[in-house]
Amino acid sequence: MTGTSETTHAPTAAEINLWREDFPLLATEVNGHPLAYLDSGATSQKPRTVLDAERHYYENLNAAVHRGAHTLAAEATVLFEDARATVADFVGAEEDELVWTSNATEALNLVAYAFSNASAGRGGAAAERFRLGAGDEIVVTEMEHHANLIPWQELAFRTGATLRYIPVGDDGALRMEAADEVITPRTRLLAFTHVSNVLGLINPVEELVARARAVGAFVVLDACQSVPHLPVDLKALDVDFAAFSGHKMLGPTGIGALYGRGELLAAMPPFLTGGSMITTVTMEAAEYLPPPQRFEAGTQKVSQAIALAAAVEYLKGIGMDRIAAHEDELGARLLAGLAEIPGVTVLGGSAPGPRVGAASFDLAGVHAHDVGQFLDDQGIAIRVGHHCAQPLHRRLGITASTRASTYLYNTTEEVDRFLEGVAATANFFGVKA
Amino acid sequence: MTGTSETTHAPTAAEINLWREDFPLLATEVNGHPLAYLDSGATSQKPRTVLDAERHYYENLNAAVHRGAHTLAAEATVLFEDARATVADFVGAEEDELVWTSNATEALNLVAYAFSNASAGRGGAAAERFRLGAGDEIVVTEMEHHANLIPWQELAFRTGATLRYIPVGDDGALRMEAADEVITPRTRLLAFTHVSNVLGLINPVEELVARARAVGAFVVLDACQSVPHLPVDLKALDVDFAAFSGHKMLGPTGIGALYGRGELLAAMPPFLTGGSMITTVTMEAAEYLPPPQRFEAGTQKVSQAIALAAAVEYLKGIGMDRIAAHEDELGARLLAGLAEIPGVTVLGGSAPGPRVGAASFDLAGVHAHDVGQFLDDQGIAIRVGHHCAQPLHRRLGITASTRASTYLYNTTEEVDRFLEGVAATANFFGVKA
Amino acid sequence: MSSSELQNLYQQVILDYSKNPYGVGLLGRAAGQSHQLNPTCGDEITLEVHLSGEGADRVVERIRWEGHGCAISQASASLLTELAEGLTVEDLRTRIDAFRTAMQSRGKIAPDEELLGDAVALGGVSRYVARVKCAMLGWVAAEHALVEAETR
Amino acid sequence: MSSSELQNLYQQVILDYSKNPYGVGLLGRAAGQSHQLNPTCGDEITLEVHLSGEGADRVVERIRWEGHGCAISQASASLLTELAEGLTVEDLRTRIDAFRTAMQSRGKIAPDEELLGDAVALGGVSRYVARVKCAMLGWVAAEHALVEAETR
Ligand SMILES: Cc1ncc(COP(=O)(O)O)c(C=O)c1O
Ligand SMILES: Cc1ncc(COP(=O)(O)O)c(C=O)c1O
Ligand code: FES
Ligand code: FES
Repeated sequence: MTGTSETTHAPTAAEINLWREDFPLLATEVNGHPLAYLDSGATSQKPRTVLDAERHYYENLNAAVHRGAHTLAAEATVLFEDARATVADFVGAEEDELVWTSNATEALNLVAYAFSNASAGRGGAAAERFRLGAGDEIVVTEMEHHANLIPWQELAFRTGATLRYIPVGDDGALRMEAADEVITPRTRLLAFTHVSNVLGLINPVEELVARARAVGAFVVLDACQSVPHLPVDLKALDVDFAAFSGHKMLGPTGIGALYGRGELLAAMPPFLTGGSMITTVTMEAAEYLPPPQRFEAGTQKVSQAIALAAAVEYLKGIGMDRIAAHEDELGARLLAGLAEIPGVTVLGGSAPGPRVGAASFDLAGVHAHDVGQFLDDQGIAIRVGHHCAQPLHRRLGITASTRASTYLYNTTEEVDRFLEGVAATANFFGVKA
Repeated sequence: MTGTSETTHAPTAAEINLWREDFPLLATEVNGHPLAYLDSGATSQKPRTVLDAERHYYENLNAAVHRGAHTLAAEATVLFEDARATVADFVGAEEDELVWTSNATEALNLVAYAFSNASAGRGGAAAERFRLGAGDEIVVTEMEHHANLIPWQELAFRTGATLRYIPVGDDGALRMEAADEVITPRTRLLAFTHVSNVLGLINPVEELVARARAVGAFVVLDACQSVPHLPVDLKALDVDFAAFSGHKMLGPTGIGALYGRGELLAAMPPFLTGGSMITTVTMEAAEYLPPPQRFEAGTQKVSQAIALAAAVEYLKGIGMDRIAAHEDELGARLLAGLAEIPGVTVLGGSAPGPRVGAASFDLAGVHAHDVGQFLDDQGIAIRVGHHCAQPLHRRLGITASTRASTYLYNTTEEVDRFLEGVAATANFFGVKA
Repeated sequence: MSSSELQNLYQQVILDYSKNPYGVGLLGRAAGQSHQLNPTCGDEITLEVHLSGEGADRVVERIRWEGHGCAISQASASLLTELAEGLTVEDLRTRIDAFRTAMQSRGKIAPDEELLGDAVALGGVSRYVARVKCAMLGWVAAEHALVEAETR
Repeated sequence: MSSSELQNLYQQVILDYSKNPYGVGLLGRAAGQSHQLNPTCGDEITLEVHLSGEGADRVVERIRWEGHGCAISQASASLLTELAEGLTVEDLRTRIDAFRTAMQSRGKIAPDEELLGDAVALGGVSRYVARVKCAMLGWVAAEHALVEAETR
């Protein structure tokens, strides 16, 4: 359903088992059972090559980058910037269009605060296009992760702009027919998620971008759940900004990235300020470096960037199209299996695809945390709760759900163990069809 | 000179050699010479136990913390929060007074933006005490690192407040007699560095805090260069906020911390917003968790926090008083040795102590980068440039300087190699006394 | 299929109470009330304490509550409600403390049956750090409601 | 004491020029001017190109500059100034490109003596990534000044 499975050979079970050997944690036992890790939507496991890259850096090259001239510092700087080039290229961006942040949340906040600072008069004439005020509108969707909702709420509060949203229907999908009412010439910025972290649905980026362009609005894409799982070319998607996190794509915690169209980053006032992002500083004022440095204040996330580049090399080695094809199979198996369990309602399950290999569901009369506890008891790690998407859950009439999310290293056996676990839980709690 | 050396036994050369074995990178050869790493003021090297802690986490426990209920996630959460307790205790703070950030720069920006958000009306009545406007003054010093200067400049620009500063004298020390003119009842916030990253001078915290308290101003301490090198008890210092970075104290890159007095953090509006920091979210507005979670939006720096706690355990194992005593000896040797080299002027060299084991100098007629190149050729890694303190350098009449900075793992032989290297460089460039 | 630890966590009494919770429905005009939220899951409870008597003799007449949450939270609030009826305020406080101690012990301290009655069925929860908040939700609400009753 | 590589970096001609730089002092009224800053160290240069002639025959009469920086940057600006005198604008552009190519080669491409004259003494710089900006500072300024001269 990702559009790649028809043409790409999905990996064989033997191949997947080989990949699994690269991930030390997957061999863990949990509660006396082999771990079935189905929580990669929250955070992914790490292959040895990523851990090795980080350790190699600390044991051989660790030094302050972009500062000082000694050999270690120079070599560390080269590695750090090579890492940027690797990750930028992976998402179809130029090197200087990729800003390191500590996670996707910070990347989204960076954009919101840059708009806020521009609105407070920072950044001069070049930044005027980012100024918001009363009468301006920011549009999000009702299925956003809190990370792509609250920063815009706060931006609206600070600038006097109004926040509006594209609603979701009963089936969980965006009500595109309502989008036309919401996206108007007053819309200055449209922020939406590429893939819903709850529903696994892939949103119609092209259509949404077209509507934003038609009214001259900036487009911010939350690519947290797409970049790890699908081939993504941000230039081809034609968005202005995009955010993703390293830890969800085999990289370490503590690093994420903001993509920004070159000419926009160049015009934007800074967000965090301090060392390594300036040219000249007096006691009265500072002048700022061009992007990406302008947005990377202080000591950089050096080992994390290098490790994330190693993660990207690992993903490229397998091929994103094959990962997508594999997850497509797992996702279809998940959906079909869940549909057969009495009392299970898959959130967004009746919406037409495309989707990634993740599904959230409600089990009638049984709280998600109780479901999670039963699965955990069998070594199956899934996520329960609102998945940082309270408004979407509220819209669908529930507080919490249970989510299984897959990645390249998951097997059909793991999906089956999960499905059996859910069936047994339903049975234990006496759920009726 | 740190006030501890009289009472504490400085470590023997044999002990230091044992510690050195814990740091894999220190055994590196650079340009055919054994590395002499004298750039810990920029970033420190990492002991194996820190690298092991991080790797152990990824290989055995990696999962999303504070979310979901599965066993790995629960165990990761416990480790993550234990790490917070360890680091908080190390600086004399309560657990919920320590906020993880990605570096000290972000910690200082957090405070500046929280004040900014309060000034824009966020945070309600509780946050009124943080509101700034025209007529209010923010005071810094002329020796600040850019990280503790530019965020306040930008805060002043955003709120209409005025930035003032305590000047430094020709000897590089703060002109405390001028502080009385600068710190007035209009002063709402005083931000200054505990230890200058250029001069190595330890500032009179008690005196400065007393002046701030006398006028009811908040105190922000830049503890970047003190927490790694001296025993520091932030509660005893009686500051309101303090910032420090993990990578300068044997920890990984990508993590830092903000200390904030409990009742202040509790009253402050958030800075970054997103997941893991909310209680209830609607499409219209969000309600926020108490500190520290309120200030930690998005996926946490989990492995970095755990590794930093391992670094703190390592430092505690040695004892901060012994580290300070050792660096005190190295620092004295540095100063005495530099004084004998023709053409060398140590920045702040004539100021009365106390100081840490770091010194920056100017070599008459030779640019710092050329000095650095000569030392690097001999495997001696030091820092050259403005060290992110352009105003201080300008005040002292130069653009760039050369800095040697020590840590627990440096030996007197390394200091001597450095001194010989500087003397040889002076000789090569024909510097006259 | 499930481990004995899990069966210990979901004892029959807990399953029963979670399906038929006890004391649900607010009455209003309570001596004290409290609303508590579990941030990990978003579940909430609103709980009233109805008191009679004065000073040291103040007695909990009844507890009433409303909310949503997992089986453990619903059973725990029910067991608290049942336990509390007729206790003095001081007594209830002691028992809340005892319950908290057991819950936070990471499996090391078994709840005291003399003090906690049927609520000892929740003993298994303390091995599951992520679920302790579920079990505590109603009890923390009761604690706050008692404080409110006092300061009114 | 120092390695042969370092001696190759700091050749006598570089040391000489760094002590007695060539072409220092701005004259004003130049065809093009540029100010460049090296953000790693904070050093800067302001450079003027004085031209004569028109169109394809435009010739660099002289370069003048002012600034501060390390030995390498000062020597490099001096060598550029010496090299540029009398070249056509196009010619100077070609040489700036050739110089950049050598500098960015990480030690792989030696500067072409025919094109770059004495400036080949800077060849050693390209092994030192952190110093490439030092050597390039004046040349980048000249490049920008030529663009300015053209667009005026
Ligand atoms: C005194 C001082 N303050 C602030 C900083 C900034 O720290 P970081 O770059 O880790 O954010 C540094 C180090 O660079 C420093 O030495
Ligand atoms: C769709 C989506 N957006 C944003 C985020 C936030 O990412 P992070 O927590 O890494 O900042 C996540 C993951 O938590 C997500 O799934
Ligand atoms: S899961 Fe929400 S109270 Fe138990
Ligand atoms: S160090 Fe500044 S130009 Fe060379």
